[in-house]
Amino acid sequence: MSLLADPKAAFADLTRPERWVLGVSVAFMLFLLGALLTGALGPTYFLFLVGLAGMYALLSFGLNAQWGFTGLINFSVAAFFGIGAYGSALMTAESSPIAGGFNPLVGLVVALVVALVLALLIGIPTLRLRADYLAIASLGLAEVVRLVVLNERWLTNGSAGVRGIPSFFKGWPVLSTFPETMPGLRLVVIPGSPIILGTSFWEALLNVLLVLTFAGVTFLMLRRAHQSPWGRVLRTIRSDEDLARALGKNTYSFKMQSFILGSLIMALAGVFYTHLNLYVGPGDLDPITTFYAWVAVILGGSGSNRGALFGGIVIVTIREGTRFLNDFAIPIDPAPMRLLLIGIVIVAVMRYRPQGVLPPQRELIWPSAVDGGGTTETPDSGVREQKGGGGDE
Amino acid sequence: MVAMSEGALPKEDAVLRVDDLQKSFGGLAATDHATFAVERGTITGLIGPNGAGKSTLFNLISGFYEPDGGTVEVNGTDVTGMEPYEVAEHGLIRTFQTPRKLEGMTVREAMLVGPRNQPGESFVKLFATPGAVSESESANLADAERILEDFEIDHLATQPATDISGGQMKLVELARAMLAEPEVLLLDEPVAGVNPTLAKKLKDQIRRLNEQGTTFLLIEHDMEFVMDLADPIVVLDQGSVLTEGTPDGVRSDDRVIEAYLGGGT
Amino acid sequence: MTVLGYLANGLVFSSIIVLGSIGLSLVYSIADFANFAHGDTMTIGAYTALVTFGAVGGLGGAVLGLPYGFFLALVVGIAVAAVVAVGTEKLIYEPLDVDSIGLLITSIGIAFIYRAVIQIRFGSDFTRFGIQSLRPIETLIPYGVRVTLHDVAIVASAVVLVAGLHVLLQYTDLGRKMRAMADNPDLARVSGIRTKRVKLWTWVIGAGLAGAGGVFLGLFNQLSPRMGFNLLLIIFAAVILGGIGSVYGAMAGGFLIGMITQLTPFFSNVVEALPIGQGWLATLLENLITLEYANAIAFVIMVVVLLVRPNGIAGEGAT
Amino acid sequence: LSTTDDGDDGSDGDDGSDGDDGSDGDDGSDGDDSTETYEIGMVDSQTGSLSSFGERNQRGVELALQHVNDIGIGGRELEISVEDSESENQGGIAAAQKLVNQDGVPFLIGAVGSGVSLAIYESVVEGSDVVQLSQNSTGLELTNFPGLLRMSPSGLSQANALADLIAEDGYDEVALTYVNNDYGQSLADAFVDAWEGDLAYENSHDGDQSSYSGVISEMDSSDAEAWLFITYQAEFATMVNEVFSSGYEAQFYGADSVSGDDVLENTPEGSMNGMKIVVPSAPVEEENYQSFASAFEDEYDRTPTSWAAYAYDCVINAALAIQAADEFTGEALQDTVRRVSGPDGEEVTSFEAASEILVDGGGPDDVDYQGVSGPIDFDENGDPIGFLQVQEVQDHDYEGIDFIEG
Amino acid sequence: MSDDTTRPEEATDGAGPVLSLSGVDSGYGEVQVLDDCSVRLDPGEIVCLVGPNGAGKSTVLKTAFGMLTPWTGTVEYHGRDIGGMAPEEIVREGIGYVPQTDNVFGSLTIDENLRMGGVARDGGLEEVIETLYDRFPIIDEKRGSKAKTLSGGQRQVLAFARALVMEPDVLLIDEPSAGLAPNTADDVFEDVQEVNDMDTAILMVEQNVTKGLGISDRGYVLDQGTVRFEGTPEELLNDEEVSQLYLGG
Ligand SMILES: Nc1ncnc2c1ncn2[C@@H]1O[C@H](COP(=O)(O)OP(=O)(O)OP(=O)(O)O)[C@@H](O)[C@H]1O
Ligand SMILES: Nc1ncnc2c1ncn2[C@@H]1O[C@H](COP(=O)(O)OP(=O)(O)OP(=O)(O)O)[C@@H](O)[C@H]1O
Ligand SMILES: [Mg+2]
Ligand SMILES: [Mg+2]
Repeated sequence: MSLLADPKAAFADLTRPERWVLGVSVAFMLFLLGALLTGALGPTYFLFLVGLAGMYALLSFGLNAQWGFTGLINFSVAAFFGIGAYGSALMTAESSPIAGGFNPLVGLVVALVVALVLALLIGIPTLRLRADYLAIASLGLAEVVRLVVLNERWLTNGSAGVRGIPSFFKGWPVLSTFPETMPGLRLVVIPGSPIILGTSFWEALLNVLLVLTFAGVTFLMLRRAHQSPWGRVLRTIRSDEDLARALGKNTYSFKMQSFILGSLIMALAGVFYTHLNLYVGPGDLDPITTFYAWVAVILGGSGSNRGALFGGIVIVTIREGTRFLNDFAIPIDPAPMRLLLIGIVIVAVMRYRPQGVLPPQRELIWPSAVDGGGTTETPDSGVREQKGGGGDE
Repeated sequence: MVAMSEGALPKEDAVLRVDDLQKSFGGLAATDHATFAVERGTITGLIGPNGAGKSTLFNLISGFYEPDGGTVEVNGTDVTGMEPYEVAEHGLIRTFQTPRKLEGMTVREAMLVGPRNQPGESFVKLFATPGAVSESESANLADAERILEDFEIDHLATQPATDISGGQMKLVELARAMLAEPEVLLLDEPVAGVNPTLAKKLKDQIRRLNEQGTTFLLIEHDMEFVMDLADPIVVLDQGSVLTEGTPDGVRSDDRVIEAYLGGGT
Repeated sequence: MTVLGYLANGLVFSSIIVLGSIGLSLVYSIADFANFAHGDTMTIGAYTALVTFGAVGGLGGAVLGLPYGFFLALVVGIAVAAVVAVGTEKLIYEPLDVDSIGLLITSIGIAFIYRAVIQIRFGSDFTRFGIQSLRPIETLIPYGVRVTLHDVAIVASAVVLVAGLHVLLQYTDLGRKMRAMADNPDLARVSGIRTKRVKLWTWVIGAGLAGAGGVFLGLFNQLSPRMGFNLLLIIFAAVILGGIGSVYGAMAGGFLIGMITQLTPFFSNVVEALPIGQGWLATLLENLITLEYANAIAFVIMVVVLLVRPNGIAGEGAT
Repeated sequence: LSTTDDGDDGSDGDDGSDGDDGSDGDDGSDGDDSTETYEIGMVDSQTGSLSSFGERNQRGVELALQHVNDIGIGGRELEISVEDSESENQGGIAAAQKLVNQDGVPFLIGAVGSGVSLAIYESVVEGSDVVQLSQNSTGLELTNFPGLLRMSPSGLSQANALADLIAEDGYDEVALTYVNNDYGQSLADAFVDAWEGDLAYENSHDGDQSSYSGVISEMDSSDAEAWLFITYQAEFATMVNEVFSSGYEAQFYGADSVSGDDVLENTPEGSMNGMKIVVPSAPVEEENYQSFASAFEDEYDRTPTSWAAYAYDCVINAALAIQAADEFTGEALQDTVRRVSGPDGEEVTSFEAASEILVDGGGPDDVDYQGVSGPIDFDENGDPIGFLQVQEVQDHDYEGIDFIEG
Repeated sequence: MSDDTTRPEEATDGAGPVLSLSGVDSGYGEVQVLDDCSVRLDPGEIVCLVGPNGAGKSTVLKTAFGMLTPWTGTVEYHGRDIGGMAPEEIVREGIGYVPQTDNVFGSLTIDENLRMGGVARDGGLEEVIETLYDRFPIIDEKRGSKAKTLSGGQRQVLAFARALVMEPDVLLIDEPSAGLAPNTADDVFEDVQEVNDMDTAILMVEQNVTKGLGISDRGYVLDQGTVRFEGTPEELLNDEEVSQLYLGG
């Protein structure tokens, strides 16, 4: 199964859609690399985009751990994201109305703890009840959290937002001054279009390393947790909770674990966001973030971690890639055009998406226990004589 | 409180005891002062007309319904009002009459949910003791594959669990419950819709497990199957125990013939 | 303002919410997904009426302070909203092979497309129907009720539409067929229900009512490309409160949510008047039950109601 | 590989990806070194809750580009890459990231909302030498960021003027409602500080709501006779209609953000009569504004809003800064951007006139561009010197009745 | 059931089969289940399909009823090709179907379930429903209850009754006796026969082979998607191999 040891076999192991995605991804990477080298793509901007992609990937990991694994419908992604962002910002920023000035690591911990408390607060009453309760309550929670952040100025600075947030590495040895100490570089790959790497580049680079660490650790953890008896119970709950109960699983506890795990990951995305943008405001709790997280998870494939990663990248491509639309002269107002394009891309991907990214291909069995390597010869997603669900015999 | 004394047999070592259990839906008393016990080591049959309250009784015992009155004891512990998973912890597992479909899982994955107390079900242990997780997982997988073979559905192991025939679903349901290795196994119509040839084999399986110590309480309308396998047999009618006895005794009971068996058998 | 006044305001706003929530609920149960483009369908209705009204103008007489032309525009708005929804179903949703969450995501895309098209055509500024605003009805002012004839027209038209729907569902098999389909689409076909047709009717009714709601929203307030979308969250709350999938539940839920959001000032007066004393609780309540939190209050009430009545106020599956 | 000194490649390094919305130029830049255009960036609210402001801005931008490119900047054209902020911080930052780090613009106009402007400044601009000039942000907080310029005057003077005005009109009680964002809140705060009478009612409202009947009924029950609205046009129009159809009576006051043709068009005749609004304006150069207004009307068939005027001035100011600078870099522009419109030099009222001086060998200090929105003259905090005009609604139209010096 | 509703076509020709599948391949998605499968139903017959679990019995019914489109081969009804016609149209042609699982509308009442069974009827709905209530007292008692509250057996009866509302010419039934108490199962088999006596041809899948074949005119043994044996009930029951492999004998 090791990719390095035997890339050919690993490739052969992939399903058709997986290969498709891999192919497209590789092509996309090469394209980006080319653009970077020729100077068509600014390296700092590119790193910013990578950071954003990492952030969306984290958000979709979180939502995937709830919806994809367990079928928990959480409509307050933005709230947990905001809690993470605000938690960290309020602890670290100079202008924080309550604390401020702490090391970002303290901010990280506080953000996670607050997210945990909030997750418990909403999980305890709703997770015992029917599945849609969480959906409903979280819809309300998102609005309540947003309004509290907006209106309680003594706590959050209200609509003014929190400013003066340090970089995540502030106070760390070496890293805190790394961007300033690095010399500005000027690379010339193609004569005439030099690539300039200044302080902002090095800052962006640090951010990217940070998000890669966050996302990488999360990914590895989720992968192990998912392809395991634990993940299996979650999926059983997702498709038939009563069955899981009959088999002696404490479904309430499992649901709570999954909900908390996901919420913490979302908060982590928020923490990263805070130190990426160095400013948070109530607008960051806008439900649109929840929208995009859902889009990412669904496009990537519910229940699949790689899918969530893929979805995060797709979202950035959709949101930021469409800005390049501006570079073409069109007779219509570009802004609604971009909205239109985002809409069309979402619809098109749902229509022509690589089918296989969707259902998680791996069986949820501890990898080393399965001799055959774990790939299943499942036929392309089941029968659906009529769309709209419920049609399986 | 009326009918049960008549047929009730003395039980020294009851692994499951149902006492004066009641449940009504609206005006309908689906379980009406039902009292009986299941002796350890037996295969006890539970029969009765459609709508007699057999499945309701299973739901009450296993903690899916909250009884309106009465108690349920498993292994000497009062489990009345407990959550299903707590009842399961006391060693009782049940199957469903309508097989449950596990969307997005293969047949063998769906089977692997069965075993209880897997170390890998603890999030912490996944990271703390991956070795133990791996070991138990391999063992469970081997068990699952063996049992699928016994049930003649090993070729379906990696099929999506939803894309199988109605009878095959019943088989998976049964096989999964067996993997849980409970002390008491409640089966709700395990062979309804199962081909007779295969049903025969299942009978042997159940018998073998029983010899290894599992106690069974099974609902079944296939007379040949129950009469052959179960002893004693409890007859339920309109929510309460009509009578209890040996297959032959029950078969020749006029009330049972009238309410249940009909003229044909 | 008196309680009566708040209730009257609530009634007007509720009428609009009700029109929106019925369609959302219908589509939810029949097409099996939460349609995020529903709000923008309302917008389509409103802008269609705007164009129509601009073209036909006054058309002679007027009822309830509204020229005949407005009612024509209303009908056209309803029709176009329905046609657009049916077209979207045929072109986009029907050929898709995804589950209900997939449809939900698709509908987000559709919502963006609707909105973008409206914004391209009409710009992002707000506008109003060219209908003279009215002063409140004098005779009602002594009771603290300040509503105009237009408000009366909104409520009356909503009542007519809802009553029409009621008759349709009650005296034809359509309602039952819809429920059968929502329950088990395959078995519905096996029973001989032409499910595609039922689905189209669902879209026609749902989107038509949404279109009407949009037109009234435009009359009540103003038109802007985001008008429908801004209302969507509240409409969702209404649908959930009513019990998902139930038409009459959606009506009740829409009514309640509309009322609650409009009654917040009244609640805050009540809280202030209550003899809770000076404790922290009083302070907390006074701080929280304010207009800023109106939407949050609506959501909290929704959650509380659901805890008492888990299947929504109409109960599960009741049509 | 060498250490940077930033060279002179200020504009874009990327081939063929010059945005050209707004301008009508068909200048696909030809690759290696774009000598033909100066590209600057603009972050605007093209979608989202403030998109109507963005739309108004764009009209001003287009007009300004015409006026600039009719003449040219030393033979080159000015080009503006406009990116959408979606009226949100996230979008604004991403937009600025693209403009600054991808397109490499040295001059950034942006943004509308005060929160977004600050977010962009803190996360993208601060620490670089890019010039940021906000077109519409009036939030008080911006004053604390001298590096962040803005074209619209701080709300502080407006708030003070409003407080004075209401007091002078003889009211000692006022009901205040403001939109719940950085703009509304900071202006309201400033007003509350300045207001010495009673505040019978003070509350915020969310933007984009379908009804504000709760707000106005609470204002009515506060019994104050003077009502002050610090909100946006769409919200205000809704409120006016609701006041009208509820039959309430009050003396209205408003911040500049509530005035505009849209409001007039969408409110009933007589519903706002006597309302007083304090708006920034260009008092000394009435004819300057008039010619802008007539050009604007020719182009768009409507009277300009102050939002269009701000955006217009941003572009002209940027163009002049570029023309006056030795090179097209952030560093150089930082130096000239304040000076071309600063108090020193000859007062001119159009790009054409200012450009002439520069072409004739004048330096940045020889020009004092007087904007259509005011004399500009950025102070040390990057705020323009604002002149305020008091307008009164008469016969459903705005009439200037008084000037106040900021 | 009532004579005046008999359809003209089927009353006239007694010659060809009412329903026939010839050389049908069919399956789900890309998974083939039926392999060159041919099944025929003559007028007035009861035919029973038996075979192991997963043999494709239900698939035969679904293909005949338009739930699945045959990949190759034909499905003919009174000599007309109906392969691939939508189920809701096939119902109107006079074929009824009782699925094996998910065969009632859980959230509708018993009464509404029966009404749904008759949406394609032109009239006489009330009378038919009353007749059915008379025939199945087990559901009569529960007219107003939601179907999801029914016991397994009661559900089965309701599903059967639902299909009868249309008074079809041909009835496809998937395991009518599964989950039924012996006496109720006997009743249902009697009903099947009764329905058959009124000129309705019946194609039925049964695992209760003795009783199922007992009331049938002919039987097919299906295995792995193909017909392995065909014959009269006696032939099948007495065949050593068939009995051993498939009938549990
Ligand atoms: N949730 C419920 N709500 C209302 N009534 C119910 C509910 N569950 C069961 N009933 C009723 O209780 C009675 C007993 O049902 P139960 O399912 O226990 O019967 P059963 O003995 O298992 O029958 P079968 O052999 O047909 O499965 C039936 O009349 C049924 O309609
Ligand atoms: N929805 C489905 N998708 C994919 N494959 C399916 C599906 N349903 C059934 N199958 C497969 O098709 C084959 C035949 O199924 P079918 O339901 O026709 O069997 P059957 O003969 O009716 O069995 P039973 O007696 O168990 O009901 C089985 O092997 C099954 O795995
Ligand atoms: Mg049962
Ligand atoms: Mg079958």
